[in-house]
Amino acid sequence: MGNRIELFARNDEKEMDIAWCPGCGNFSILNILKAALSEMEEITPENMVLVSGIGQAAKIPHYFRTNTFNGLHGRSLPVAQMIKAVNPELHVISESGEGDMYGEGGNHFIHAIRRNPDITNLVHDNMIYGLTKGQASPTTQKGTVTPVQINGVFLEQFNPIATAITMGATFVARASSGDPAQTKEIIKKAIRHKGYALVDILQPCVTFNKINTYKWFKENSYYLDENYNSENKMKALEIAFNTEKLALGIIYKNEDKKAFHEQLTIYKENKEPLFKRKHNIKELESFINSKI
Amino acid sequence: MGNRIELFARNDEKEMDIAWCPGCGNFSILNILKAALSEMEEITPENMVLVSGIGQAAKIPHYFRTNTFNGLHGRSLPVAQMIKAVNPELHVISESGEGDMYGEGGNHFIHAIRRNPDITNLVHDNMIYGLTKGQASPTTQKGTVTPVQINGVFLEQFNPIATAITMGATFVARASSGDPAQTKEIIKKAIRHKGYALVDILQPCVTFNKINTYKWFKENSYYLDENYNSENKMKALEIAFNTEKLALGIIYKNEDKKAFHEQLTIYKENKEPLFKRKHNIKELESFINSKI
Amino acid sequence: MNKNFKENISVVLSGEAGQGIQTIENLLTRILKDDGFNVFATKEYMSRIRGGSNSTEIRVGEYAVRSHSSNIDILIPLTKESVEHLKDTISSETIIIADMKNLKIDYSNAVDVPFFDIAKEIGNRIYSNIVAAGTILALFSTEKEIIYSRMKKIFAKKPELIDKNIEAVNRGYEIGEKIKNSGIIKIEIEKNSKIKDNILINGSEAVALGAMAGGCDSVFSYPMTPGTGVLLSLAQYSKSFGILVEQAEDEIAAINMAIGGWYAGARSMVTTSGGGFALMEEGVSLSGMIETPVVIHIAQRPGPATGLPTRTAQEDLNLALYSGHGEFPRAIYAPGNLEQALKLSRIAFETADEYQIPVFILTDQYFVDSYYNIEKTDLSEVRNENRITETREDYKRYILTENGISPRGIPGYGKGLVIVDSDEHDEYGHLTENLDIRIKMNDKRLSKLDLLRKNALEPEILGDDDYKNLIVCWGSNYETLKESLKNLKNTKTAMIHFPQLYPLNYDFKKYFEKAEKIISVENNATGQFSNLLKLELDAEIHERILKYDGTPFSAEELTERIKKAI
Amino acid sequence: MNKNFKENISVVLSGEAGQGIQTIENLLTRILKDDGFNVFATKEYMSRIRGGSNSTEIRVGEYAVRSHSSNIDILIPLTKESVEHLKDTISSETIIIADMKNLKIDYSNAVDVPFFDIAKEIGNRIYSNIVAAGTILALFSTEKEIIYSRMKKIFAKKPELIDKNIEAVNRGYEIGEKIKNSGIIKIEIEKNSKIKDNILINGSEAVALGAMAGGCDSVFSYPMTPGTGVLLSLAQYSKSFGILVEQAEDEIAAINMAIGGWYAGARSMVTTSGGGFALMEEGVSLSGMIETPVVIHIAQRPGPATGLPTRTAQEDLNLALYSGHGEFPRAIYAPGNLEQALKLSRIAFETADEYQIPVFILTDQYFVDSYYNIEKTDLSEVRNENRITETREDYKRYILTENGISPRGIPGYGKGLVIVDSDEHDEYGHLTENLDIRIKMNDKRLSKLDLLRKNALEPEILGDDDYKNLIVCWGSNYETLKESLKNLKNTKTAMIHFPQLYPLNYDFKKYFEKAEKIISVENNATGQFSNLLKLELDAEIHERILKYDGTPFSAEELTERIKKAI
Ligand SMILES: Cc1ncc(C[n+]2csc(CCOP(=O)(O)OP(=O)(O)O)c2C)c(N)n1
Ligand SMILES: Cc1ncc(C[n+]2csc(CCOP(=O)(O)OP(=O)(O)O)c2C)c(N)n1
Ligand code: SF4
Ligand code: SF4
Ligand SMILES: [Mg+2]
Ligand SMILES: [Mg+2]
Repeated sequence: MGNRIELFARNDEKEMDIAWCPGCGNFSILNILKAALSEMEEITPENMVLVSGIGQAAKIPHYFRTNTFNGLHGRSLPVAQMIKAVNPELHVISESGEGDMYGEGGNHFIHAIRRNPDITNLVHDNMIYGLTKGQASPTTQKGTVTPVQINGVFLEQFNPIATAITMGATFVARASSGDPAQTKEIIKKAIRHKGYALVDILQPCVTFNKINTYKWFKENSYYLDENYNSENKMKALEIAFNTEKLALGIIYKNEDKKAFHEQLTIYKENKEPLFKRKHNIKELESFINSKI
Repeated sequence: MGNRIELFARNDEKEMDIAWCPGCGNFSILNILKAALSEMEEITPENMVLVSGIGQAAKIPHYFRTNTFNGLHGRSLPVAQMIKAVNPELHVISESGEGDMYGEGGNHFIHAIRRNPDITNLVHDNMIYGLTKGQASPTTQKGTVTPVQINGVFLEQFNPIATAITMGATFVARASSGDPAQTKEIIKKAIRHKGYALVDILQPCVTFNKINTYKWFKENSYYLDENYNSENKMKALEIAFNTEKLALGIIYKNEDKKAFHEQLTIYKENKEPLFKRKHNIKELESFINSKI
Repeated sequence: MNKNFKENISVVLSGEAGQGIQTIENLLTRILKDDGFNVFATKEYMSRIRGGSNSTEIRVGEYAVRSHSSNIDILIPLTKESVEHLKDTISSETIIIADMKNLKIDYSNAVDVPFFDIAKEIGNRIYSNIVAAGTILALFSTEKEIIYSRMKKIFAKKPELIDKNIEAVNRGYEIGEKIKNSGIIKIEIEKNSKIKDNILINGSEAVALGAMAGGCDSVFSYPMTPGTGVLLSLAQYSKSFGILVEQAEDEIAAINMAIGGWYAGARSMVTTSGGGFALMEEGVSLSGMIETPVVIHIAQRPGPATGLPTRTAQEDLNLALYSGHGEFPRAIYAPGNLEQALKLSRIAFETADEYQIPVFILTDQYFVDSYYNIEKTDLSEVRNENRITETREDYKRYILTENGISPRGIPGYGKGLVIVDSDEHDEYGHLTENLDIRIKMNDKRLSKLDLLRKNALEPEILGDDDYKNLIVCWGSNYETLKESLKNLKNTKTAMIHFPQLYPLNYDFKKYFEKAEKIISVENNATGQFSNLLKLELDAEIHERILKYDGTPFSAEELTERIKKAI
Repeated sequence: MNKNFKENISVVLSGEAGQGIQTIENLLTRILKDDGFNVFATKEYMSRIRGGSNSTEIRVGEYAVRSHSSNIDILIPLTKESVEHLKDTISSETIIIADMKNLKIDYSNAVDVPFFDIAKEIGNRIYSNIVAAGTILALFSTEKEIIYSRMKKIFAKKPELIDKNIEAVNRGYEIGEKIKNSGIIKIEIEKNSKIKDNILINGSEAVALGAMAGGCDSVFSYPMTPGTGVLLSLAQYSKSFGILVEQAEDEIAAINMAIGGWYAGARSMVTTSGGGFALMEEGVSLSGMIETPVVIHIAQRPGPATGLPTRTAQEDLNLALYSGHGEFPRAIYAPGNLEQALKLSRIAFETADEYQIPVFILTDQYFVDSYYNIEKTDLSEVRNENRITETREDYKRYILTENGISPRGIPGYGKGLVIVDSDEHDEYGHLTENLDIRIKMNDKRLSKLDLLRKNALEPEILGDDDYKNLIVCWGSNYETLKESLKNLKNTKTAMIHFPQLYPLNYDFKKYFEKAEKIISVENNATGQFSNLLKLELDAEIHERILKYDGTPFSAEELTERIKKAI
């Protein structure tokens, strides 16, 4: 198994010039994801796609060896959903920063969940816009002063966990880049979940977020109890709304819902991905010519 | 008071050619809103603005006598928020269909709430796209067959009430176009609320929605108890998640939060709307010339 | 007021939204076609679901009639307001057949038929439209069997309605026969039995079916008039053909979904109108950058902003042409008739696939909502080609090649990895800030334009080979201009129609160099295509015939304006 | 290798993101300006927060130096990689002053200064940049008092840092004096004491301050490099001036907020880059339709899609020009230097207000990130005009007038009601489907273009009055071309720069008619402005000098390319 981690390493990994700041939480998430995937025999670089938007977090696919769709800021979810829908044989991970996913991409976030696509949504939540140099993101804490929010943020902090549960998400978790072991397990479960899975990953931005540091995250989070029943929606919401102490782990789960592609009629009789299907031109011709 | 209703009637009301189908719930909402406003002495056609998007519901300002901003599909909230922000003396109502507000406008919906602007958001929720002839909207019930969703809708129904509460809305209500008396009172309270107020108004579309009819709405809704405590968020959410029976009334309320414009530094010392302020060009000149 | 109609006739039905104008449009065109007539139907309607004034124009001819006429031979109004609404097009020659008493219409050239009373006798006022249809069919001497058999097909899903409707048609037919026998209206248009085997579709259907011939297997769209027609058609056809039809939460999602679809091996399209497309522009640029194809159908309507949502225009050529930030190639097709729509929508997919670029199909409300009969289609030449490549281990998505096209792999097909990036990237697809590579990649992308240009579809020239006057048009004005040209009977005049608007082959200059006077015809206020011709082919347009009131040109109107311009 | 610098010198500092290159840029330019030198600074950086290779070029001159030079006189690298990164611009003439040992650089023309060791002696490696600054200042013979007084200002908010930094500067200064005395580098550029009173700002600041002079009281924006600079500047100035600064959830919200702001009487702008702007196009069309002004600043960068986020380009002229569906007028300004930015941003607001249209300010990364000294500004002529009207009872927002402009009321000011509608509308602003009104309203809106055209800002012509060769440019190429023209010393050659790109007065044709050879200079691959000149003024551009690798032209490079082209 140990060897499989190499699978996900770029050939030129040594020369690879990573654009992240030393000490950034993104490094840890990169390693955790590689480790998680290396422990999942069913996944290979060839049968998965890493879809991202734009931002510091969204650069992650470039430090990976796998199929990559590094698209537009805020737009990874529409892309990821339909990659899965047209080829359900692929494992699809949509990964970006919280600004990308909940800010610019907010409308896709809420409506993607309603579809319950069988994709994994990893969000590097550093509570700041990193790449554009430190403006407030939807999850920035109240009071944070930035070069734009010069008197401090006063907008209500966006709550991704509560929002996802409210939208009907079937797997909602929070993890921390500071804890590779447990985060890896959470990510593995998220990937194996049949349906939409959100993992909001707390990630320190050592350059622009001087409030939510490694220490802060450590002091302000806790793991859910082993016996915690993640199937109780109202309980999960209550936990989600507690922003004094951030719960880590799988906060909500629902295994009873069909995934988007499972509901599509194109797969009722034929399980093949669309690219393998031949169009029957003769049949189409008769169809057109029957429109008399 | 009775006379004030005339205030909000267009001079050419008689000749006015209303584009709605006979029997449509929109008529009732139009009348209710006029009645509500006529009972609020502080409001005149001149000191209020009705902002709408595009759709059947969004045509409402044209049947009204007041300041009107009939903008783009899905974009009434950004407009409404900033009208209020640059001139807090105006009463601002943002009104449209649920497709407009929760579909195309979904990202504005969630982020506007985070600002808590002092505007009233009225949503005509007919659970269908009316103007474009009957496709599914975010609130369309599962199973509904439409010309696009030919095998029936299977996406999770969007829950505006629960979403608004989750986002931190300070006034969240549901009303019914079928009950003018109570809906009028709810709308009045929403308008008087200092902060963001959502009223999701159940509205039958007699042409395209054959499921959620007048009768269906009547049978599937109930009023909250007189003693209901609307300040308990978790309780409110529980009620919101009950989609078997739709609760009517003020489901959640929080009076403790400042409105967006009240937090702006531009109004710290000077309460005047922006348009009344003179720019001090001399001061600006010295400021520029101090950048040595 | 006795009138004889020989070559063709135009019958207009008008009323409110909700009065079933569309039902009779459907009924009459199909039955008349079954009976061997060439038919054409176009509607104009208001942006509302009920009320207002809408109308359907049905033209019936011995020869193909394929364009809007401003001449009404027979008008059947179902409301008084709709007569008012059409007042500018009613001439002294127009015969009105109406329930004069009930509608309280006062008009000299009228045939009074109590449609509403008859309908009420049958059981409901709503049958009045069917009664009227019966009347018209009698005037055309269409046999009852033909009528019944088509009606049975149309009402197949609602068999409980058939009896009353047949009764209504019969009652109308009786009256029509009386009118015919009285000699007031005499229709002597030749029938052609071959026409009954023609197919009868509208522009939306033609675009959808053409797309399917191009392999379209998925459509992502947010509803917007008049672009929705294609979505509805594909949804309907998806029953028989495996098509993934998904309504997106907004237009931005739609185009990103389609690009995601293509990336993973599907052939996807979006369909919308100008305002919805305006939201897709960042996505167009993405397609350009990552060289992942996408097909975009824009059905134009008058703007700016919401404009006139149910009317027609050709105002969004520039929007498509210059959409998306940065510089990258694209192709734009604009069908002139249904045959072209079938063909160009297919070609759009092929071009998108071959060149790995965004490709546009530009139509308009008039085009997508117009029906007429066309010959059966022949797809035997269509190759079911899919240019995706099975990747090898060291696959480079953006390998530099001579013509700028790199073999396109998809994830999960082959041993390689498919890496695409919206940032500037190297041959593998990885982000780079190496400025030399930037230049190479930008050149690579733009160089595809040369090939596209070389292979641009030829414009079609009609009329005098030895022309002095050349009239240029694009899109739906094709058939109208063709009819005008016939009316004009002016030698030394030809028309040129461009099925592909961009890019153009520089060779096409020759068509303009020959002309002494060049006149353009466009449904917009600024002459967008005329400007493009200047840029692309140095063509100097001497006169621009423009119309931007939301309605299409009629052949008559265009004839007059051309006469003035020549 | 002894070198004497007379008129001007270029000093380049390079290193990783995070090494404080920007701090020395700020320090050096300000101190040298205080000392009476003309200064110019421009940076190029990678799309990352730390690491990589960035550089700042500082030019110092007796006369104004205002453009990028590809010539490095002195290079001070703080990493080895950054020398590699700049290898193409390092010439045999370049002197490198560096900590050769620590950086392990091997270069003949080098002066070895142990910056890092000194910094460590002071207490931290991070002081090395300040030590280097001290060395440079000594070469310019800048008096210590001038240095200290500026440093105190810069570190005013962090007084605890001042001592160490002054120590660092002093240590560097000592070494600089030694170098100077050794005669290796001798700088003999004249100082001018008047320059110390000049203001020193960059393009972002100039756009922001100009906007404020135009009455800008609110800005709505979603961050996007390089458009964010204007947002940050306005946020910073909002402390002293009442400006509403709101970060929107996305670009669509931003432009709708700005339009909402204008509707209610504020003067709002948005600032973004191409990709963000692509999302605003529906909003632009809304502004055009409801005749509610909006000011849009686009700082261009290379596309398509994400492209090269921190580099420069002029690729989005077409995007702005043809943005939005439907047809409506707009104006586009593109400042050529900081003085123009101050002026044109103000005029953008005035034009938006007067014509009630969307107005663009087009800049680019190179422009917004470049600093230089300019004379103090004089706003005494600026009228604080607000053209909003106090409405009367029967106020008609879209009353038809001769020039197409209807007096603009706002809600809550006057007795009337202000009704605006994105649908086609009547004079009151109410939705209509009356096609006659449609034509009138479309004509009304488009007719404003005539007036805009008539009042278009004159282009600026520099060089030989009696020119045969005319070189056209726009935006930030102004100063570069000006310097090239000087280098060129070619008579019969002139340059023309357009501060307003659209619309153009047809009179401007005269400038082109006179020329025998017309050459254009643009930072894009297709010549977007050249095409516009063909459309607007029938100008035939004979040769296009284009650059699209993400970096600006240098004066030297441009000179060479012009020489070849003439
Ligand atoms: C349409 C568009 N708008 C804005 C941007 C600029 N932009 C790039 S990344 C980013 C925010 C990044 O924040 P986040 O998603 O939290 O990622 P992080 O950098 O913090 O990892 C923004 C605003 C863009 N690339 N595209
Ligand atoms: C950008 C854009 N996309 C799509 C449309 C087309 N459109 C107009 S109204 C509408 C939906 C209306 O539904 P809803 O908001 O629920 O209002 P209703 O008609 O049901 O009252 C749509 C999709 C548009 N006008 N603009
Ligand atoms: S800016 Fe913040 S998020 Fe980005 S790499 Fe640096 S530390 Fe990480
Ligand atoms: S379509 Fe539906 S919502 Fe629209 S007016 Fe008719 S009944 Fe009302
Ligand atoms: Mg972030
Ligand atoms: Mg609706």
